Amino acid sequence: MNTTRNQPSARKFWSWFIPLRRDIGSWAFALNRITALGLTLYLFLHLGVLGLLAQGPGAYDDFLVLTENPFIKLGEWAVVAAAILHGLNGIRIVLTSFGVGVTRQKQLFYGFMLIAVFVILIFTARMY
Amino acid sequence: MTEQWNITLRIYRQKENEAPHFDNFNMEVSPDEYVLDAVERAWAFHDRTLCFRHACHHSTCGACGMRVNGVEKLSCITLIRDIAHNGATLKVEPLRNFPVVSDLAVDMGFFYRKMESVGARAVLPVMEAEIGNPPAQWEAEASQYIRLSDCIECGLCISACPIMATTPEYLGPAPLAAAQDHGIQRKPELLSIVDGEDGVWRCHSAFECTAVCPSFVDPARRIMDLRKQVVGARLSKLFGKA
Amino acid sequence: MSQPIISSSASGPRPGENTWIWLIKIVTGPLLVIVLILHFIVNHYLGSMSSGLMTYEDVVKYFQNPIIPAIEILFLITVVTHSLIGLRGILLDMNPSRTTLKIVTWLLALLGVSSVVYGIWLALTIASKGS
Amino acid sequence: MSKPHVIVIGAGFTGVATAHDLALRGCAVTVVERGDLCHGTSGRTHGLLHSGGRYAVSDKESAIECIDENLILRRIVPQVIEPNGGLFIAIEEGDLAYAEQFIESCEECHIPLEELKPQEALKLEPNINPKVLTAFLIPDGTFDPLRLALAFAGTAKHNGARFRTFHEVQGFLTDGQGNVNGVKVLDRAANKVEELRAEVVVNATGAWAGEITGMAGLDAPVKPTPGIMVAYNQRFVQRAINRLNTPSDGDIVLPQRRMVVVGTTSFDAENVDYIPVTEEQTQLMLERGSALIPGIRNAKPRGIYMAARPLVGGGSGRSIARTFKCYDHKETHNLDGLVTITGGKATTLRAMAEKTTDIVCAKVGIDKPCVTKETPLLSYRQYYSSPN
Repeated sequence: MNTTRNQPSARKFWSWFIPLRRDIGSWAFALNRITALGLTLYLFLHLGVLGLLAQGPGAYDDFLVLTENPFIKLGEWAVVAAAILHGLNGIRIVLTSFGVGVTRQKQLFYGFMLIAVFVILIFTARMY
Repeated sequence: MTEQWNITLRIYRQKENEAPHFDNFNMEVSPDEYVLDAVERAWAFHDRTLCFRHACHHSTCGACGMRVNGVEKLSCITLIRDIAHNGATLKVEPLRNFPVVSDLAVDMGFFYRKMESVGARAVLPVMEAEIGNPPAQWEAEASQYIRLSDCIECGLCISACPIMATTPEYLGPAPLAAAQDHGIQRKPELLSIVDGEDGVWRCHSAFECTAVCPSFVDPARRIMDLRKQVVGARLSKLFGKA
Repeated sequence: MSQPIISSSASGPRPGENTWIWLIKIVTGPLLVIVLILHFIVNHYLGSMSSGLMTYEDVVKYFQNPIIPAIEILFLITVVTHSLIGLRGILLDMNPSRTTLKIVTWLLALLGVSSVVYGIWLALTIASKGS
Repeated sequence: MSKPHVIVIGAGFTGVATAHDLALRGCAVTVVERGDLCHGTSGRTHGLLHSGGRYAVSDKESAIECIDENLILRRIVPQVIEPNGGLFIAIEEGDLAYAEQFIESCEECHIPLEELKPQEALKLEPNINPKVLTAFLIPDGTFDPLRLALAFAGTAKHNGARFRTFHEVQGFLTDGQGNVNGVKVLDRAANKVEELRAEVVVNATGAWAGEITGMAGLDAPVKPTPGIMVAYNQRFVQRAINRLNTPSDGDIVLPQRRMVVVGTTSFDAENVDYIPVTEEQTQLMLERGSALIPGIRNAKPRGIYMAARPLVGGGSGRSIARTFKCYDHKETHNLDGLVTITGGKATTLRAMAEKTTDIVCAKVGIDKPCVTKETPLLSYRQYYSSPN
């Protein structure tokens, strides 16, 4: 009997990343993880950048000029979007983890995603 | 004569010494037949070395779990009409996360041992099968479906769960649901089994198990309820009311 | 009766996760949402620049009221705790060995503590810049 | 003296029960099965733990056997049985005529019986046909087919039996004087042919018994008689509901987990490997099922399948009970080393195994009595816990 193939293994760690043909729950799970990784990366970048404040006005204000660069702006937009998506999905997880709406988790997800898109649009309008 | 469809069964094949490959079986089926009937005909008339597991043919034994077009299905109750059309191809693969014995037959050993480790109840006489301590707010009409003694140990949730794919240590949806059916109050020894890295805290709410469960067990809801029980137990232990 | 085998690891359940780690993550989550909204309104809405960002003077002036550094530090502690516990959960899915997990946990804790200390130092230096 | 090696062909109910009894009495057992457990008829039974009521009038001998075995199975493997009882209900005047002889026969076969007035029956089972005229409560039960086999197989494995699933017998090995002393098997999982030697080979392949004895140039008195069963997606009743009349098509509805299963028909079939489901028989089950339980009319089928019963036809051979036939080919065809067991019902699997093991033990010189009546079986999951 061949017992190695098809077995669980850490190599399959990335299996959560491509929820092809899976249900909406897996997409929410993948979305939650991607946004989480992005936000954590941003968190430490953000802390690094704020360090410039300690060096006095020059360094920090020069950096602010950078934020006009369209790529940085797009990056910031992505961070805002990620925060909104992750936050709302996180609330869905908290609710379902305490049994609230656990039988209607799909509707919860759609509802929150609708709100997320709406808020992101406001921010996009605000930023551009 | 009933309506006839021509479909192609694209079945995962793997013998001990050969590399896995797919074989195509062109079958003439009636859309009101089940996927398992088509697989059994492929064995009976086309290729006698095709290995697959089946027994009851009416979703009470849990032997015939397979992945059909990438989604976990109980092949004995999956109507061809529901998942295919005339001329379609059905890709049939064994369940994920189980060692493959050969072709579509997998070794369910480690899963049954996990069910045994939480003392999952098998078949239950109706008189004794009070609904395992359901949380208060389950709606009445749904509760008549939610009876864990319906868990037929088919392994679909184990195959569908994204976390199960990363480690064989994780208890998995069905065993956790079985632990919830007992309840921590009634079987306190379960607390140490489920409250750990391989227990309830490993579930990341993908809800795939409930999506594929053919017996209305709703393991995801039960894992969430089990979490509350574990938190309750830990808090009461902390404040000494245990 | 047959001998129940709990999990294939003979040492019984592995203590990688427990109720408290999960509770902290679950509590800091919603807390974060509230504090994040506050942070957004204050830092990225009321700033003097056209895009709403705050210049150096804005930040220093804003930090004069001692409540602000306190909120920002609280926010930092919550977000660092939440994100690092979450990151550890993701790393856990790579099924690390016990020793690797212990090292990872300590590294993450170190990263967390040092970020918070750095944050506190930063907030205080900014606040001192104003006096 | 090392343990005598016995090969059992077939891991259906009879095969696993025989393996269990052989292992208990000190034989080294290898079960050879071309599929997995319950690959053939055993899996596709509707799961009735017979009380014998159905056969009390027409076949007292097998009725007595059923009630005895029913009570034994409840003792030795309770974990796979729902001992919810059963009802024989009369719906039309014609059924009442049958009641008289039904009561007599049940008493004769010591099958406990209790007549209920219609309201009492409807109180117990509100979903049965409201036009019920009278009802009899009898000790029917239901079992989970695969897990019943797993319980026997797991206990046998625990006692040393080895299971070779996905091994298909292709022929017998003989010792030159025409006596069988082993089998040639194709390991389907590895695509390799192997030869297994043994003192005795037991052919426990039910409806396929003829196919296996054919490999030794003999025929077997088994007449495969398939029947249809239809499962519906609601559990209307908690007990087995039988039609109070002479046995006929579609005269039983059984609860199985969250469903009811309506059975069955019987017709002849040649190729037993695959029996197609026919529309007429499905329709017949719907009519007969809804006569007993009207709610079935608007329930959805959840599984429709055929199972080939191994009914024993005429033919030679010492028949223990008309229901199943177990004989040593040495006596019937002067061919040593092969014992065939076929026929019978799921409920009588332990008794069939006892008779078969008695014959095998006589051949290999073991005179231990059968103890399976009092030996409780281990958890069915034991099959997956022990290594071999």
